[in-house]
Amino acid sequence: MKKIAKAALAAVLLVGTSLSAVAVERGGVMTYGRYADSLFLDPVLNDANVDIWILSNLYDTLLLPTDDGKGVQAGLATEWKVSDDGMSVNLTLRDGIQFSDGSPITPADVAWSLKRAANKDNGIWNFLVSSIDDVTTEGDKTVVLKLKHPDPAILAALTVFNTAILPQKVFEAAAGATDADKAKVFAEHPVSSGPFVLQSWDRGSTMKLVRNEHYWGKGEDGKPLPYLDGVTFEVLPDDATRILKLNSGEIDGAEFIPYSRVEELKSAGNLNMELFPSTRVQYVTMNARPQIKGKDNPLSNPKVRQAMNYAVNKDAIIAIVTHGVGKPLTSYMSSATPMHTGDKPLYAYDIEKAKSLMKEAGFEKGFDTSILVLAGNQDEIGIATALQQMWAELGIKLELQQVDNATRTQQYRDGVFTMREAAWTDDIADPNEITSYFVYSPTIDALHTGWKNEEADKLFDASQKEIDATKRAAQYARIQEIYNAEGPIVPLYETPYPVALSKKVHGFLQIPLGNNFFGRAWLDK
Amino acid sequence: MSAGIGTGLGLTVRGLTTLFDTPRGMALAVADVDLDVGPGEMVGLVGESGSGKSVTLRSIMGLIQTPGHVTGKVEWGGRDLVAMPAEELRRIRGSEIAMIFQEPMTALNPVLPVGLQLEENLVAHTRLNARERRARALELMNIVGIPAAERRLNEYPHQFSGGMRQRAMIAIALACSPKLLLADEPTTALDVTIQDQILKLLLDLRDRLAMSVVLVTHDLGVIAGTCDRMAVMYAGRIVEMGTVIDVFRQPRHPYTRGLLGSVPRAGAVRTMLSSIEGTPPGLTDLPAGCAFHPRCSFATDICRQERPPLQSLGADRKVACFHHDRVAAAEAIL
Amino acid sequence: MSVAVEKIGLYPRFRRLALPRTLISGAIIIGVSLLIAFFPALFAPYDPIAFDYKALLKGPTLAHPFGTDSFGRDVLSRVIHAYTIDMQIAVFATVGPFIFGTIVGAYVGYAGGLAEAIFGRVVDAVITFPFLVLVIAIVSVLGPGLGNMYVAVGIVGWVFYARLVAAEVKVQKRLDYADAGRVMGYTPMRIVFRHLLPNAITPAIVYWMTDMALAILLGSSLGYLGLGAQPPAAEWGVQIADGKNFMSTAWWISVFPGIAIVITGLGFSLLGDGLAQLMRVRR
Amino acid sequence: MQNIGSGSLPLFSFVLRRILQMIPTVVFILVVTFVLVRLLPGDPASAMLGDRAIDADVERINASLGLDKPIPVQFLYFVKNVFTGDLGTSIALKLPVTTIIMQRLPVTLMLTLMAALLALILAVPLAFLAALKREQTADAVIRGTFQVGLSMPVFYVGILMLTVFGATLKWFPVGGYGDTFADRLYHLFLPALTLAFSFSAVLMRNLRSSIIGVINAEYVDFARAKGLRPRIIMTRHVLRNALISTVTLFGLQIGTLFGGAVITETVFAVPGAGRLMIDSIYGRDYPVLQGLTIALAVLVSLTFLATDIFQAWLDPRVAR
Repeated sequence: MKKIAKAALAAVLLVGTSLSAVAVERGGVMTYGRYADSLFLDPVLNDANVDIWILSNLYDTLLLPTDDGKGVQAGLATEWKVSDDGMSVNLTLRDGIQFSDGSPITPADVAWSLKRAANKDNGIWNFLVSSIDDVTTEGDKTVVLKLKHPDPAILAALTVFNTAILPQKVFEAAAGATDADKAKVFAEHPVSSGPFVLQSWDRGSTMKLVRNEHYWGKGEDGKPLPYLDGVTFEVLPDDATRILKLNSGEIDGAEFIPYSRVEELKSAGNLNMELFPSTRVQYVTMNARPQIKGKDNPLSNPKVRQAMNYAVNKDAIIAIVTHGVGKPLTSYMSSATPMHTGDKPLYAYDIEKAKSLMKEAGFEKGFDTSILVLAGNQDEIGIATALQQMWAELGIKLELQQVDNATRTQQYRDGVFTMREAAWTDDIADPNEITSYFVYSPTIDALHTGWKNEEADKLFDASQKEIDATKRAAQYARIQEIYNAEGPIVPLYETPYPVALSKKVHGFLQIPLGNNFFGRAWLDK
Repeated sequence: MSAGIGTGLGLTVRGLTTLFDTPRGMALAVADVDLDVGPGEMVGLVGESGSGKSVTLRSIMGLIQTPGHVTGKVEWGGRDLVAMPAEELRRIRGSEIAMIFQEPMTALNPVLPVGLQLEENLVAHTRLNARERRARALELMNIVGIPAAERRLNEYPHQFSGGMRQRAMIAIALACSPKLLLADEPTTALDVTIQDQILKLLLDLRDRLAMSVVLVTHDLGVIAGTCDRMAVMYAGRIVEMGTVIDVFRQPRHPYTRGLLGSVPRAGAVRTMLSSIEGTPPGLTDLPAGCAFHPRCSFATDICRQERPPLQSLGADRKVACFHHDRVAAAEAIL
Repeated sequence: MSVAVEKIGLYPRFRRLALPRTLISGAIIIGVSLLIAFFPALFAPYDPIAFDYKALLKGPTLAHPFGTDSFGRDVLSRVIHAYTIDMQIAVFATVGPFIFGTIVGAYVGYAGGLAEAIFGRVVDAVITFPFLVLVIAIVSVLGPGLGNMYVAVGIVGWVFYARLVAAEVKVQKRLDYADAGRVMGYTPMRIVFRHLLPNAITPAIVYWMTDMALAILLGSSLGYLGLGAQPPAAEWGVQIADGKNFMSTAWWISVFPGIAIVITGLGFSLLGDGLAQLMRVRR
Repeated sequence: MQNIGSGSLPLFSFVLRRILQMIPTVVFILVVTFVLVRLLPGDPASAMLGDRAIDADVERINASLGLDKPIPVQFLYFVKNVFTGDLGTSIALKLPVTTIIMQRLPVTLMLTLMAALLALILAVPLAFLAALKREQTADAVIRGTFQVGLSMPVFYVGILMLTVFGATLKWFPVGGYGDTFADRLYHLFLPALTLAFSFSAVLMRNLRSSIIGVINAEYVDFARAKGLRPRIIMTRHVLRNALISTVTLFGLQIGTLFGGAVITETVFAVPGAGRLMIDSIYGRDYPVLQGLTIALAVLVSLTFLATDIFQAWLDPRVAR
């Protein structure tokens, strides 16, 4: 019944419309302002969001994420089935799929691409598909994955950029001895499987993508996607300049609008201020080791950490730093991450409770401490300045140390930092990635803080093999309960992706994992 | 010698006055100066530093800039230079009237070759082409007596000695064969031997080019050796004028007499050199009456109240002193 | 004053009294700035650090004549308290380089020969060294903060003074009064520092005043990169950097510190011009 | 070394000598940068991978870049490559360093040259005017506006320029670089002007001060006494002498122009070497930093050489 009603409604709309946007228009080039240039457009060997978030326009994966970023839908594969024992996955490829050079996409390409992604020596993303043991092909349409152990996140993993499908023959033919050398040569004139293909790239200024004539995707008008003739990325590092260029109509869209300008752009006549839901969380990491560089560390006492959490007025920080765009965190993972639990904000502001906790912990008069802040980053400086003011009420004297990223990462990885600000976005529509970094001590000692919880570690190990969705959900609920209560972090807020688009732009999408999809975007003439 | 006066051939200065608007009030640098220079005549202008002799030259040449202001009449070739528009005056400077300065080290542009500084004068006022200008430059260098002219033209002022620099400056000034040369203490910075050569050069050029010269100096010896007529300036005014012979033989102004008294005489009986006490007055707080009266041994009450006018005592002889006959009668210095 | 006035001997009598107008006005501005720098609390109506998240980005009102910034802090109080740091930057970032540079410049200018060749190479090295690598290296190794900024600026800053003084001393030593000194058997040290330097130092002093203004400007650029003054301290450059994103909606955050920089910079340059005039007239 | 103003042969040997002198300077700078950058906390791999870096991955990548060897060994390895013309490959961009520098350095060169030119065009005439009209209104107005120029941070002036001349008046594009030469001049005008602001202020102050010193010189009176055209007096006699100390300053300030270029390139989205420098520092991209430092050291030394030659031509008294 529901389907028929929807069709009727669409028909009415179609007939009655004069200017409505339902009628898709083809052609034109969309220019998009980015805050930084990509570095290396190879699905397996890249290492930064600036690459990840546009790779999905060049390379397609067997499965595609749903628009809300939580589920999976058909990609290069039309059917997929996980065996009952969870030890293997069968996938059937779509008919007639081709690379941008017209050559067919064969099961061999898929097997080679997935094995390359899982290879321990290639790049840093192989842990996402570490469960793959072997990939075999059957006939000209079927691919079978053999797993080392049941992996509940394998389907989600098949939507992630690193499992994108590349042309084996063209890649192998590229000059160079190692995979890395071949990747560099291939990346200069890549053959793609996604809606667009790279045409030209002036480093630091402009990157031009053009339509992939052989793309399998179909638009609403039945003709092949993408609607656009091409997409041009302009690198505009300064926020103010990026917005100015958008206002003057020289570009059609701009990413990372500073929170302080969101309100202003909402009222701008010629723009749509989009706030795409995201898995981005902002938090402070506290070193929980008893001693740092030989000096006693008050933060190792859970009561002190809880007191500092209660003393932070999240609403004030959201107002000052995100100008109301953010939402307080209800768990260490963002609400857009699957299996997120928790409905009320963590550590609601309670200065009295904070003071009593400090007394209980024996730090009534407070202590001196410091926090690492990314040099010149307005948001981080804003947060640190606010924390300085708020913790002063507990007698805590906070010194800000603005350092560049590499310096901060060094102290962070060596575990010699006291406190630091940080942000996180998921790369896979599954909670296992964030949990392995935040909670599971074997990965990086729980954000290099030296914090450890036996029960949480055991629960995570079990969840990695638990095929039953409800049992897995319960495991994650418990993990979140433990971590949110005594974890070594100060959860602050989660924020959407602020993207401003000109009124002419339709169909552009940024999913919670951050990937920008231009495949279904189109421009009014 | 003064036949040229008034016939439009020489220089006629009438009532020349130059005022300076300084933070401390109006300074009267040159007050009501009259001067006549006939063609081919060399007139000396003598006085202590600060007497306004140098400002007089600059005022005639039109070099005074704000905050200075020049009034009066300077007749040259039938035209009044003071009232003349700047562009017209510019065309006369360097071609008809030339000027040379005291400090050769600073009067020549240190960063330009001497040849260029000479030829630019020719470029400004003649239509000679490059080759002709070069020839003229070489000719001038020989006239003023600078050896190896070809090489020296490409050299820079700091590569010339004091005397050579002065000769170069004279060559540059006389490039367009001007009819009048204003020489502002041209020999003061030189030692005596070089000084003598330069003065002989000036006299020789005056004769060869039938050029009139106004020679400003504080050195009476220089005046005696070169000039036909002379004028003595004190505190911005001319206080005595006449032929060199008359003034030297019988100075009629106490200041001139004092100046002559302070000049050593060869051969004369050994006498004490007398000097004039005190210093010249500041030009913004001039004493009442005759400006010299505070330092004058002949001064009486009238000198302290009234300023003596410059009265004519016959052909070509003037003095501005109430007691000029008493001064003349005092025992002669000679 | 034109040459003619000097010629007529009027000038020596009045020089002692008539200090150039520029010197006086410059001294007044800098004097007031120093006063505010030492006692900011006397002038600032509010605590520059306390923020009030209910009064964010409020425009100029009677209560807050300069409005409030993105933390709800009073901009006027922050501009006043910033005097302390910015005058510090202006002085400490330049006085070291000025003194050291002048000494080295005077020696090199006078000695010439080998000293000059070595000095030439050192200058080339220091100037061509990417200043940013140096600053970031020092700040990363020694930690952020003004002290380390002075070190970084100092390492490069002295070269400007040295070259200016060396060039001027080279010209001065050719003049007669330098020979006179030698003739009278003065030691080279005495000739250079008692006689040549007073005449050779004018361009360095003029540049020093400009350098002070430039130091504040550099402080703001480093503030923009997060390498200058650390929060929550108030510093004009950092305030302007904070206000950059609110240029259209909250112009007052950047404009008022900007005005403060202009006025202080003007004070320094007037002082510089006045000193130069004084020096030149005495020469 | 007799003065080089006149003869041409001495000029050639003077230039040759200066170029030979450049070599020790460039080598010295390279060694200092090579070591200094490696002493910076953090390494290329952790800078690239950021917070997610797992120790195993970091070790593997650093080892593949040869960074696990001691610094002296790395330096020898680097020197060996430099002689074969190979400056190495950028760690972040995975492109040969020479290609990147060839792409990015000309942009900054063009920007700084335009800025220096604009600064001169702004500073010289106005310095003259201010000097001639000393202590009068024109002088005060000129010095006042330059004083504002001297105090406005580059990023603020940049955004202001873009807002007014770019977005609102649309006289200029909002940032970017352009493809053809003319297009680039058009794109780089605003950033060059922004960069020229404080530079011209410094030049103007110095030039005005030296013009005032020169305008009363006796050779200027002599030039006027020679009846030369005012324009000739002002250029050949006054300006030429006044420029001497300003040229020294110009040479020195060129180095700082590059510092300003870093921020200007960020604000105006110009893909220059300034931004490449700061990205490489933050990314600990050693090969690019080394290559860029050599290129910059050579370029700035050449500018010094040029200003020295110009100064020697200007003032023959200071024999080199």
